[in-house]
Amino acid sequence: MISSISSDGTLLVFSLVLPVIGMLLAMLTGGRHARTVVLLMLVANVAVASGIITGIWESGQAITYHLGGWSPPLGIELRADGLSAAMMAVTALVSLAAGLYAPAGFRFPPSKGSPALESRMSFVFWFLLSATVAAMNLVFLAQDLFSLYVALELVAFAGVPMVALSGSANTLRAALRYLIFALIGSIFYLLGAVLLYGFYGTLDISLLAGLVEPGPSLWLILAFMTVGLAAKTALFPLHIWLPPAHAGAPPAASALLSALVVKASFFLVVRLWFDVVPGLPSPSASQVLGAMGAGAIMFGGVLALLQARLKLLIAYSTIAQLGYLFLAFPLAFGMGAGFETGPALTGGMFQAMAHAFAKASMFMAAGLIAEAIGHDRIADLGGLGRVLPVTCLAFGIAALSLIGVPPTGGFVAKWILLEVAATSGQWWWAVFLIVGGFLAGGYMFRVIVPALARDVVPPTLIAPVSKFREAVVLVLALLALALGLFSDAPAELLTLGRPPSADVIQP
Amino acid sequence: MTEFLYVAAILVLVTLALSLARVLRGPAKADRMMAAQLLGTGGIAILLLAAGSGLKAATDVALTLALLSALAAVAFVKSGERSSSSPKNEKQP
Amino acid sequence: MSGLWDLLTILFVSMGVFFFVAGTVGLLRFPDSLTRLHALTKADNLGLGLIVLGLLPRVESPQDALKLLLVWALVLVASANSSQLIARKVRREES
Amino acid sequence: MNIPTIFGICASMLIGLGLYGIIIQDQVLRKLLSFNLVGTGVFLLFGVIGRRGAEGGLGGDPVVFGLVITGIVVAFSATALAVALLIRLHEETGDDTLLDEAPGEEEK
Amino acid sequence: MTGDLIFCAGLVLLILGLAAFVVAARQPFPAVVGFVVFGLLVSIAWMCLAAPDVALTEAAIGGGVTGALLLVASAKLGDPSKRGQKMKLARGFHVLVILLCIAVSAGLIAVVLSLPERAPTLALVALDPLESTGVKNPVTAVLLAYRALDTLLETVVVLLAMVGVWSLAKDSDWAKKPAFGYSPERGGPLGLLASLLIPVGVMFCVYMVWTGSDHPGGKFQGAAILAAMGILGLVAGITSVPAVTNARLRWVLILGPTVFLVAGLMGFASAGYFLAWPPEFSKAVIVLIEVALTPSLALMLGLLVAGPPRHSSQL
Repeated sequence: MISSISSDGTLLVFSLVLPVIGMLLAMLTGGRHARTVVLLMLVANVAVASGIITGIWESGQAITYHLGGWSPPLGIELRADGLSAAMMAVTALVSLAAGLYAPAGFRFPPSKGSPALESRMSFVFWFLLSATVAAMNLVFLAQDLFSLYVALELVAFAGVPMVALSGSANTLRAALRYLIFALIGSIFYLLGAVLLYGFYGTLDISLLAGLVEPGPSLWLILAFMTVGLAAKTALFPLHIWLPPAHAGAPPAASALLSALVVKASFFLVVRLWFDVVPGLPSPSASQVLGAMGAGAIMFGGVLALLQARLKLLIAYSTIAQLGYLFLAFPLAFGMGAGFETGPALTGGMFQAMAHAFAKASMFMAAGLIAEAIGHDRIADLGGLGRVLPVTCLAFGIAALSLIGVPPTGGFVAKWILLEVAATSGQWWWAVFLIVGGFLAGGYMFRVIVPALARDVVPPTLIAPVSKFREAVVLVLALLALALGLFSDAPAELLTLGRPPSADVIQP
Repeated sequence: MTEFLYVAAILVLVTLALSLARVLRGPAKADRMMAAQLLGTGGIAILLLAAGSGLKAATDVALTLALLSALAAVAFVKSGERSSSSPKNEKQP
Repeated sequence: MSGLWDLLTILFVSMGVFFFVAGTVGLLRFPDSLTRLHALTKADNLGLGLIVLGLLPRVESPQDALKLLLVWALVLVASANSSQLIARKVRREES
Repeated sequence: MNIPTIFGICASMLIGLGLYGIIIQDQVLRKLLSFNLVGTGVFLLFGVIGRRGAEGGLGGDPVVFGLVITGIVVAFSATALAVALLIRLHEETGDDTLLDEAPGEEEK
Repeated sequence: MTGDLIFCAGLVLLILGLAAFVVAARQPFPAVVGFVVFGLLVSIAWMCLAAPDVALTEAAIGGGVTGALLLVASAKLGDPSKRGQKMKLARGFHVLVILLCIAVSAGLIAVVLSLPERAPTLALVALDPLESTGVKNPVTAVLLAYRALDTLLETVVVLLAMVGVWSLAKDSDWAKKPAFGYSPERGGPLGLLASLLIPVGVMFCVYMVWTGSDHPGGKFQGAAILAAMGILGLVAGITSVPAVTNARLRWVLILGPTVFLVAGLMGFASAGYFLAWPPEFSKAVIVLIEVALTPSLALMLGLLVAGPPRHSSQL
């Protein structure tokens, strides 16, 4: 029974429909029940994601579904390959964790004896959380460039209000800046999409893959789309919107934004380069992308070293860690061969997954720390390990993964990329990988070393810390660790159901 | 006959171009708004002429514009009232 | 027969376009906001009305004729009221 | 030179103009207007491509026209969200730009 | 056939001139008025491109609700703050930006001119199964049959954007009504205008939705017109919005998406696929969805313009 459901595409539909139902029910029941409704939905979403993974794992094939029975180019196809399934699982787990972690202020009633039917937070946060899941799942599943545009806008419209949840002037400004970057990014993506339609008469990714021909028009289209998506992914030098946005949001929202939301547009860059125009990108174009990634690693790393506040440090670290993702593009040129799906892509996606768990854990840990001691000044965190041991442990594990220390998931990702850099003779990327690791080590130990210090007076706790929320943070960090300990299965999953080489597909 | 309607449409388009000058030059906000109103009517005329030359759906577009043409003026007038405590009759330098 | 109708169309549409031109000239040349408003309403009401009249012989069904007249009526209502609103605003700002 | 080509050139220039406005303007409202110019340009390109695809007695490719309608509604929603954010920011700070934070406006 | 070419060329010149003005105007208000007119010209352009459905959408959204939104915004923002005027751009940077934008335009023009001689199109592919959808307007078939997912998700996008606007309310204002920030005015020319226009507008909306399945038109256009009428009524003090916590308001908001979703899920049973309509009921289902979506979308669009809920004394 389960395998029959998981091998046909019905589960793909449910991964889109469930979060939308969550949104509609949250809208209807309001803040009083929004949390319950959305948490139930998130649990179901984890089940659906694991069902999809099972289906792909057992058949070794991608799962597809033609909505309304209309096949492309007229209709829209949903398609889950290994990449989608892995990212959907990450999304499901991180969003569930964010839901469980959400502080009391996001629940109903916000305070005892409150006469209101709902409070702003008790409705808005859950609605946005649900929308984020719907948007991410659509990004991972849609095979149609226009549906993916709608998905990008969903991601942005869910992310922007999250940034501004606290309503302070700084977060409003950060949210507005983020929205403008996101809008420009998606309109340039859409520009490329429509031009592709003008040349090839379809928006379906696998049909396009069989039709595209290299040429100046195609390069220009690809450039528009990639720049647009890079702006949304906060790829250096289009990153300026990210630190204030991610640092200003409430921790549960920061975790979603840094772990998931920025990955949506990265995932589309992957789709674009590896699936829409497989085999065509030129080495020089991918070197440019790699250079931007390298710039991000350096720039983000150095700025993270200079931050005085924990949340900003973590946000700058996101810029650096996103840089690694883009090293996958130049490295995807194997030993003199063309641009292809291979270990470089696996390394990049591994980095995306490991970073998602680690960064979500880290932002949530930072949130607990700020709540417990009333500030997040890095200089005053000395001795924190003695008062918040579990939180600090989680933070430490997540930090090890971001630095790339074995046996974490971050290590596996960086190791794969290093190996590819060595075997493909692109040693210069290896230099950036290693220096980036040292930078990450530097900024993380700025936090960890004082926190573990024994000879300082620990900060006083001004509020008790929920054991349950600490556990959620720790589980996320352990997931980043587990990704490294059990890396074989996920690495294999990432290679399943990838589209066959370009010349096989005929429209 | 269609050619005649095209010529008429082109002439109305020319008057639109001229009234644009008023939108651009002002000087008062009300002048710009009024010129925009005239442009709206001109646009409706063009659409009707297009409908006359065979594009039937143009009438519905014209109807939509006619229905909504007042909205901009209303939004302009009403929203200005809030800041009427400090009347700013914005003049070009 | 159709020749006569065509002649009517040409006549009325030409007059309508003339009023548009006149209204525009007024809008550009008249010295102050209120007189410009006056020029504008003329163009709105008469110019469009004449064009509608001119196009009436060309419609295929009574429904389409009704729609044409409705457009005219709506523009009349809208322009009369919005000019009044704008005039009120002009007066208020001048006082 | 035919009608789709004319509008194709118009759309291309709108996109360039709008991009210029987005980068150069300080005021967010002006940035949003410019963004809408870019959006209109992109949608007009849809129109050009749809018009070129006229076949079977249709005036254009209905798939493309359907997409534009969706796009216009989405672009409007985006503008409305941005305007609401801008007005709130203006209420809080009296500022209508996104220039760097004034000193002393540090987060609590 | 040169008349239409000359007309289009003139229209394009106007559109470009206006766009340049919108970008270059010194003050925000003229730029906004310029943009409102720009929307009008663009909807004429859509007629030139033989896309009446899009022209209707642009007229209803670009000419109606966007204009109201931007004019209200420019009035609330008032004169530009001084900080903005202080910023001076380095000349080198300015030149660089200009070059970049020219390069973008030139590149795009080159791409447009290199589009294949024989344009690829789905027109025939879309016409082929048109009969099985039961509607005669192929654009409606695209929106509600072939690519129904996009339309379903688009309503979710609008709903999400609306909640995003709501989320900007202050915590203490949450259970309040969305308000423009100025008091309604009863009677007078405004009241007359509203009482004359609104009934026509509502009727036109019904016509638009009804005719949409066979002729140009549909729910988006109808909803945008309805939203505009709602705004007009709100300003004239004829209609009012309840607080955002109001249960009935919430029901209306989710009505359309819910009907769409339920119909889509029933497609599993009745036609074998999500978002599939059995051929014999296809038209009925499509009309039902359009009718259900119209009030929901109209409310969402109107509330997007109205802004976040706020305390009425904050006017």
